[in-house]
Amino acid sequence: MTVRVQATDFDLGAELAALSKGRVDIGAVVSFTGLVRDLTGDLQALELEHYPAMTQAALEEIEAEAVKRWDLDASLIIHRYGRLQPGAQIMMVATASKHRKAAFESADFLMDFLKSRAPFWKKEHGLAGAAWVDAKEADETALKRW
Amino acid sequence: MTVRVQATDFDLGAELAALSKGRVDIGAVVSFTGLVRDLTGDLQALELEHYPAMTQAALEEIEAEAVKRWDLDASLIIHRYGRLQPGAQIMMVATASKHRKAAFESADFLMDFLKSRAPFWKKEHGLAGAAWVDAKEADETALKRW
Amino acid sequence: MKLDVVYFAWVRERIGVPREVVETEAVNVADLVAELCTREERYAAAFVDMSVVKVALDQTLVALDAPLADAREVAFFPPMTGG
Amino acid sequence: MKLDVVYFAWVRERIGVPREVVETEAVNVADLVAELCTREERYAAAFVDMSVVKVALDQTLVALDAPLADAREVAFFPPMTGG
Repeated sequence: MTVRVQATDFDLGAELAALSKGRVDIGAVVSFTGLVRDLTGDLQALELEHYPAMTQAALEEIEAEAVKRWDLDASLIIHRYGRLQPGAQIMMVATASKHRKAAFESADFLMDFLKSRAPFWKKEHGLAGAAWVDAKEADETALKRW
Repeated sequence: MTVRVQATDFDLGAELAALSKGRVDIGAVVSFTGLVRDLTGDLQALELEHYPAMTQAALEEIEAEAVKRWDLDASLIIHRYGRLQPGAQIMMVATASKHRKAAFESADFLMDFLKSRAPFWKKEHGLAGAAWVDAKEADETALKRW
Repeated sequence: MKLDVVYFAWVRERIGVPREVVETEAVNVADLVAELCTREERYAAAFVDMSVVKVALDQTLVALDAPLADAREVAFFPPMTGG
Repeated sequence: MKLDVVYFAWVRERIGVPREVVETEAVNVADLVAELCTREERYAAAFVDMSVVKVALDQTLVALDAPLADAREVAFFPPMTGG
């Protein structure tokens, strides 16, 4: 059960390998990776601001809630901040369980809560200027599923 | 959109990196990895038998159905056969999309159909003998979700 | 009619061979199963409960009453357990 | 009472500083917001629609009517957009 907030990139493969390394009790690992999209071709950078004093604790709280609801053998959340290029990795979550349903549901849950409860804000720097990304109503609604 | 059936192991990190490499249209990548469990401590090997003439086509059909139902930018299924050790990787699926819901749902869908529609059979070789793994009623029921 | 018949997992183990050519006049899968069961005990042992045996004709899953028609390969196996 | 007040994203940009110390007698968050809005136009600009501003007291999300009580740090920011 690990949470890391960092400016630097992460090695997804190494993180997933470490999650189940040397263990024979894990049957299923689910990972989600969020990447910087540039659908219009004019994005120069995505800036991620966060609330340092709150971020780690907020992510740990979300992770603790997942551990309470599902039988997880391991979990990991990594979220970056700072200025990221198109195509770059923004964040990842991974969950490991004996059963695939628990791994899938808990990763989906972590993402839903992370989206609307972890103090990160995205600003898109494009050729024509910069704009803060608006929160989606659907993101808040998604929390009601759980 | 790739399907591979192989005896050899695969490099999960390299496969996931290749899926989104050089692209800026992918916002979300979900992966599932299945590992050989040994919950009782007496598993010596897991043997995976398959129906070579059917396997590739069956997996491609499941993948094609996912591509039809969700807006996917990339997908990958790798499934191993042969004799595997506890802790070894059995298979993986990965889906990439602009949106996280599509990536999560399609990966979940691929796993549900792969479990009950791809011609693989598991045999557990333990200290006390060998036994075929029984299909779970829940696996067949899971297909009705979609 | 000559059919390639293939078996997997415990169905294969009960019948004792992974593959064989069967000469039959059966018109559908159920007829073929019934005919094989009368031939030898090992077939009866494999097909004693057809609710746990799946069938594919030319690598496509079919129901027990599927006509053999022009099928070239019939496969019998337990419910899949991959993933 | 002295409060550390922090701002993020466009709330920070409208107010012009990331952090400041505010001397106030406000008893809850809504009172503090109203008080700041009367002080300077930039606060009024940031807090014009409180339905899109979230509040945390000592790093915990709270509602607008939460009492300031013994809080040491108040944070104002837009709905989160991480992930």
